Amino acid sequence: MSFPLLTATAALPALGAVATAAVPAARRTAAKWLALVVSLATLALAITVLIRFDPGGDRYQLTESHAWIADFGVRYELGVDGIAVALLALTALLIPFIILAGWNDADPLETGSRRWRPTQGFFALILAVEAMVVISFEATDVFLFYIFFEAMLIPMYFLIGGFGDRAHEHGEAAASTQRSYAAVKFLLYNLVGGLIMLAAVIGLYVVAGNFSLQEIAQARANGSLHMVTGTERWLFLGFFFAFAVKAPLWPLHTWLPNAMQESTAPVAVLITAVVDKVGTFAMLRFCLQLFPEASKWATPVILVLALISIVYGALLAVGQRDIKRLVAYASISHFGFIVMGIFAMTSQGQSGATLYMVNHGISTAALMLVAGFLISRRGSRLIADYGGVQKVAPVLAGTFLIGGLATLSLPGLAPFVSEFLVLVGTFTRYPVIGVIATFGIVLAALYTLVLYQRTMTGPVKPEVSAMPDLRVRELVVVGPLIVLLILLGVYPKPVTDIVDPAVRQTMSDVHTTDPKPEVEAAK
Amino acid sequence: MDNLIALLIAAPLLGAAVLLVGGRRLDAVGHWIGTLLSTTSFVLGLVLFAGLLGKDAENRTLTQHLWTWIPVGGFQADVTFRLDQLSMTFVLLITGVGSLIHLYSVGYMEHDERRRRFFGYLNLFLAAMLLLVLADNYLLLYVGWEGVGLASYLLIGFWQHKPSAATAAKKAFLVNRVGDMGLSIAIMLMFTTFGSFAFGPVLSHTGDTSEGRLTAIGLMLLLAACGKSAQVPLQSWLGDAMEGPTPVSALIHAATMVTAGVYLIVRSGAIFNAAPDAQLAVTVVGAVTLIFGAIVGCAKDDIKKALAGSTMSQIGYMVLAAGLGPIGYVFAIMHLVTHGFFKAGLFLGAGSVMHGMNDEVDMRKYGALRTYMPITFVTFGLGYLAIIGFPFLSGFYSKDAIIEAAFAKGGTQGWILGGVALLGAAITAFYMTRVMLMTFFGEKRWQPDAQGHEPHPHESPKTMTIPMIVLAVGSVFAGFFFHLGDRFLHWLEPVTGHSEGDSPIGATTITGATLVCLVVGVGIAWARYGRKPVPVVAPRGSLLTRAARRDLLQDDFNHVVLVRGGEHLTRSLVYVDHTLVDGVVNGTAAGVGGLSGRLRRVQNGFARSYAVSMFGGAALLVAATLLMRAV
Amino acid sequence: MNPVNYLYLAALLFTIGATGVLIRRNAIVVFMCVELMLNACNLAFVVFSRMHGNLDGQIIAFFTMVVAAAEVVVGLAIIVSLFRTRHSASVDDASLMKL
Amino acid sequence: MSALQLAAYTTSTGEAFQFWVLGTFAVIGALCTVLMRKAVHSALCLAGTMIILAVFYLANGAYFLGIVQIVVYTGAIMMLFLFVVMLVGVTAADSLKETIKGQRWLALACGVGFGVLLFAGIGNAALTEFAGTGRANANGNVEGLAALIFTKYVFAFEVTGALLITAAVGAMVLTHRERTERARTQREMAEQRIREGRHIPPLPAPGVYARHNAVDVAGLLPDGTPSELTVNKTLRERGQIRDVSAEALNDLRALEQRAAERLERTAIEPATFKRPEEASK
Repeated sequence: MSFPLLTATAALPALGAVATAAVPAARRTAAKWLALVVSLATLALAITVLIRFDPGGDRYQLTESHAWIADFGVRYELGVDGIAVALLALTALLIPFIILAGWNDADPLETGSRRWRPTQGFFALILAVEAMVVISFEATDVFLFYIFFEAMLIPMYFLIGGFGDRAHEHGEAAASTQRSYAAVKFLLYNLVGGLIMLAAVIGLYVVAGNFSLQEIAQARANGSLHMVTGTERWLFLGFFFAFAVKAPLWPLHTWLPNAMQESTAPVAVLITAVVDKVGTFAMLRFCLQLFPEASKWATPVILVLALISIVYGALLAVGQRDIKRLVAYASISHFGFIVMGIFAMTSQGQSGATLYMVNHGISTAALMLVAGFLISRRGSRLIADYGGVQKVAPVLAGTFLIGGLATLSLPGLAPFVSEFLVLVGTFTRYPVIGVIATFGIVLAALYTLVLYQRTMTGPVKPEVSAMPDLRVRELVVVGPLIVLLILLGVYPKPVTDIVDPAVRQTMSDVHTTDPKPEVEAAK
Repeated sequence: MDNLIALLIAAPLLGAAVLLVGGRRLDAVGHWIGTLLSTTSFVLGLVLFAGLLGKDAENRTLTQHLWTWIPVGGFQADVTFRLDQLSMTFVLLITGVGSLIHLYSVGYMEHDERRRRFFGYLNLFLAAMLLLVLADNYLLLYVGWEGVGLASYLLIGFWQHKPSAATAAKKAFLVNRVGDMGLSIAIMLMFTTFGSFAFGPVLSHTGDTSEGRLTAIGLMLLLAACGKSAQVPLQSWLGDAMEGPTPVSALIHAATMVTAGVYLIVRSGAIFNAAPDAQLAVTVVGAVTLIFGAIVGCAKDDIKKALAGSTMSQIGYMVLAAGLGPIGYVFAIMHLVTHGFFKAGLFLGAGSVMHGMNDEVDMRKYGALRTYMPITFVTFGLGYLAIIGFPFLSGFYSKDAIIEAAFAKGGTQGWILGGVALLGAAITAFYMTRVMLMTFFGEKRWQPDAQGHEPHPHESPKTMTIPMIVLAVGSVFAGFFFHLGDRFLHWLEPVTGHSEGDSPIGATTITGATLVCLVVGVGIAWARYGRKPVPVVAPRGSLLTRAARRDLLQDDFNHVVLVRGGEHLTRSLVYVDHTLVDGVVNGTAAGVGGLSGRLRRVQNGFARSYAVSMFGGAALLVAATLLMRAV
Repeated sequence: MNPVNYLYLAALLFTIGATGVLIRRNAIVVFMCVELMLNACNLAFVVFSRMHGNLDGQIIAFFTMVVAAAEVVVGLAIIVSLFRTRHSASVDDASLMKL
Repeated sequence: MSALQLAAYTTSTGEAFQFWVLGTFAVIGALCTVLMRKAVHSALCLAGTMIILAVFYLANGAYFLGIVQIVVYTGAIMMLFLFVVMLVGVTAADSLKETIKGQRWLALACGVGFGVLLFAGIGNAALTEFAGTGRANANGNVEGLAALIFTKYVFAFEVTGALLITAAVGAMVLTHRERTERARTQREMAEQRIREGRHIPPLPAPGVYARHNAVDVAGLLPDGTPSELTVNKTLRERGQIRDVSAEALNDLRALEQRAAERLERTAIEPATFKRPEEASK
């Protein structure tokens, strides 16, 4: 029995969360450092996983398996494939930046009470989310996955409802009302999705007799587990609904703008770059593997929904007046791309979708965190309150622009690679949908550049004239993200090498192959 | 020697990185670093050029594979460069003109506190443009394609404090994005058709697929070219792009970037050759833009916008030529190069004029500047003569060849296209003469500006005049040099292919007609602007003039249909999202809430009420039990 | 006569007691009605015992009595302490369960 | 003994007679329990019903339970009820007016429905064979019960014991008032009275009239109105103060009249006294 590396990757942040929460009220800074160190240590573990993972080896590696609830065949089963490894690394990578970006976001407003420890709570909750997300990526037992998929909601609920931007255009009372509205909306949406999924999980158990992803998938593949068409479709829909809420796919998306708007920028990044990825990841891992026929059956509808998400999200982003809401709608558009890539059922589409998850995480983090720095300086989220920042804080504006360019998938930056792969992957099978989705790139340019123009250029507004440029801490957050964006844009091969075998496996799970090009087919 | 290709791009890219990341420390030397690295690239280009000349005409294609970029399944994108005669031509044009304009900018941007950043952007542009022309596959080309778009965006909006500049930059990027969409769809089509998008496999297998597919690819490439090269219907951004500093207009929006569309069409010649419908579309677009740009150029009082109209029109010539197929490719590129010289020279001259006139751009407030700025006058004048096609200057050779090729297309199409090209030559002569007369002749019309500063027209510093002189020399001799012994034709032929068309009229006749058109154009302009004084306030003008001043109402159309329509669409969608999508959910929530509100009233707190419901429940249970037994 | 009539009587008494619980406000009377219901049950148990010919029904009745005694003790204690604080034995006064 | 045993499994005419007569009374008693305004009356009616039920137990062969019913239930538990009724106020009559809207109708509907359903259930059940308790009671009813309780039901029995103890403790806890502070001394109370300055002297005693128990009779103020201060707090809260002011005044008036008649004086017209609440009407 070797060292349980995967368990350690999840357990470390979990223990860190407990430890951080236990730091006494007066030692705020110690709590921050503790959280940062724990997140960095988790990153180190994740990198170890990445190194130990052999792209050419078994499908699931570093597996761990222990009996848990024997009566129902629930096992504590962990294992990672290439897709999971990539997302695991992304999560572990982003959390230190999130913690660093939110360094001062949760300082108590009045320092008197010795019992009141918001800072400790904030960082502990972030680490708790990390632990749960990590184990969701690792779980190969459906029930185990379900538990952490749902449990994630609890810390997220408190992060959204408990911590908001310092300044608010309608005052603190309105802010707290809207925050709790957003938090409850987040919770309800995801809970409804989760409960429907629970029904499907139980249904799966009834049909299959156990919860093990590998066993069921294998049984599905070699035909020993036959599902009635209707049953398979219902179970698929139950799973897919929960993931579509989390992802979020139109028309189940409306919780995301509220949640991202009301939470602090680091938490918004946590939502869209980390937590939501579990939804798209699970589509790839559970929906396709467990219900290949139903996935194919539902593909046309899902692709249309994804297409609507892409165009609709982008159009709504154009119409927003609030910076964070704009980024949220942009994310909805991007999630549309991811879902489209997954269900295009081509290796380009699925590799692109996986890569997209990674790249979207980094690019949104860059854009949103810089936006957060901007908002914390002026105390307003409204686009109209800014103007001419470029003149006052050129570095801030520059990083913001790079984040924006990544969002609009400029070639040379990482998101381009993934977006193009998704588009190509979709186009080879569904040309019309691919062409319409390409409109998304024009709209992306529109909302990004409008945002940049209105906030950063033009005459300097008096309110922003004294705005300081990025500080060292903030540069440390943004700099590496930008470097990563460029690196992965120019040389994405390390990621695609890891992802590709897993995608090939998934493709064979659903019994599809890439369409052959016309010329080659003719030969 | 193959390994030098990457260095061509690396030098300016390094410059951009150093200048943009380096911060204020480099403010003092930044512009020289930029100029040095761009010149380095030019020198490297010359070295490579010499190397190419030393080989046989057939072996002049060099490739350099750097690394595998995106390897996913059957989708294989490499970072590979390809240097052949076509890209070599562009490399020399880009780095040569680019270096000159760097030098020019040293003087022009002297008083701008953000000069270092300007040079960073210029270097970025050079790198992206070189990537565009050196790429060995369409996807890498696409990177350069968008890269120059980004550089263009940054440079048009360089004076970001001006809202008009920021808006113009955004507009340029967006319109370009529409074109980029065409390019990306074209790449996807190539991938589904050929399983690859590298030049080699795609261009050598055009015979294996249907004409319909090739037409589709060709039309998408044309859309891309329209966006980048400001061709109708995506031309609207170029006029606004003149908000950028003048060296930018000269380099990007006259000499290099806007010609990328022509490069794309010529590079994809094999596809167009096999898709006559797409070719026809290309010629139509070129012909329409040729006239469109010329008409716009006639009406503008802003010197840079008049030149922008001219650029549009000249690129129309090139696109027209490229659409003609093998008969036109070489001439398209030749006109592209000569145009690069004289249009860059003209823009630099305009910049020099503005530099001396407190950044005044309205030609109606110039006049009689020939005495104040002699060098500018002479260089500008030579550029002017070149562009109108004055005999034996470079424009004469290249434009004449295009007109001939247009006639050589044959049939009705040939007559129409040739006629349009001739008409364009006449209008070109007219509007360029107008610019010349309004700027340098007549009496002085300048006035103190709002702050009461009287402009003191003066000659520009050496860093600015030297590039102008060099470019003027190029404008004068390049055409003759290329024409001599069909050097250019032989140089490019291995890449683009060439065929002689059978023109219904003789070459001499066409040249004669061209010269007649030239004289007519110049004459009308002289009659209108040379003999009578130019009014300082623009007269109302005819309907056509007024429409031309507004870019032939294209912007108004865009505004009404796209901007307003888009605003309404987004606003209504925001409303829909809030009321309908969110409303359904909130409505459900409110419904549940209302129902529970009703139900809550049952909870009146009286234990006896609860007892009643409990007792009722017990009764129901008994009833249910009985019922079950009965059944 | 059929001993089933005892069961009808028990049912009748039970129903009367239950209705009494619902319509009386005096907590003591409510308690008495509950006792009436319990007694009705006891009667039914005893008759069942006779019906089946064994003593289990009586045992259950016996336990019911014990539990009833315990219930009365606690219930009355509650009534007394309620009366002390509220000076009323009405069950409607204790309507704090309302939202 | 044999006659009783017989009665356990057959229904003689005598038992039928007994059932119909006593059953009628039991139902009347139950109805009275529910409908009587005074709790005391309800308790007495319930006691009657319980005794009738005890007889029925006996008739059904449950001798032990019958006796227990009389001794424990009627004798002990009902007496406990009576004690509490006394504590709360024996004379207080409840209003039978319903205060919760629709409660009575709902209660009646549920009651009738439930009753009908129960009757239907019993009617539906096949209850024709009666084994009778003869064999079960062969070794004596008490012995039979004891055998069951200490074998089959021993755990339930033990648990019931625990329950009873818990109930006893619970009752003590509930009724016991914890004194959280030291009892105040006479001195402290006197000092507080002085400090508050309301009733510096001790509270007045109730008015004493020989013909009454008199603790519940309020003392009269000089103007003839009763002072509630003179009556015990518990009585005051129960509303059991006997108001004799009008009587007293009438007596006074009669006395004066008699005196006047005897002394042949012209009567002084006394102010007609009205009770405060009447005056306010």
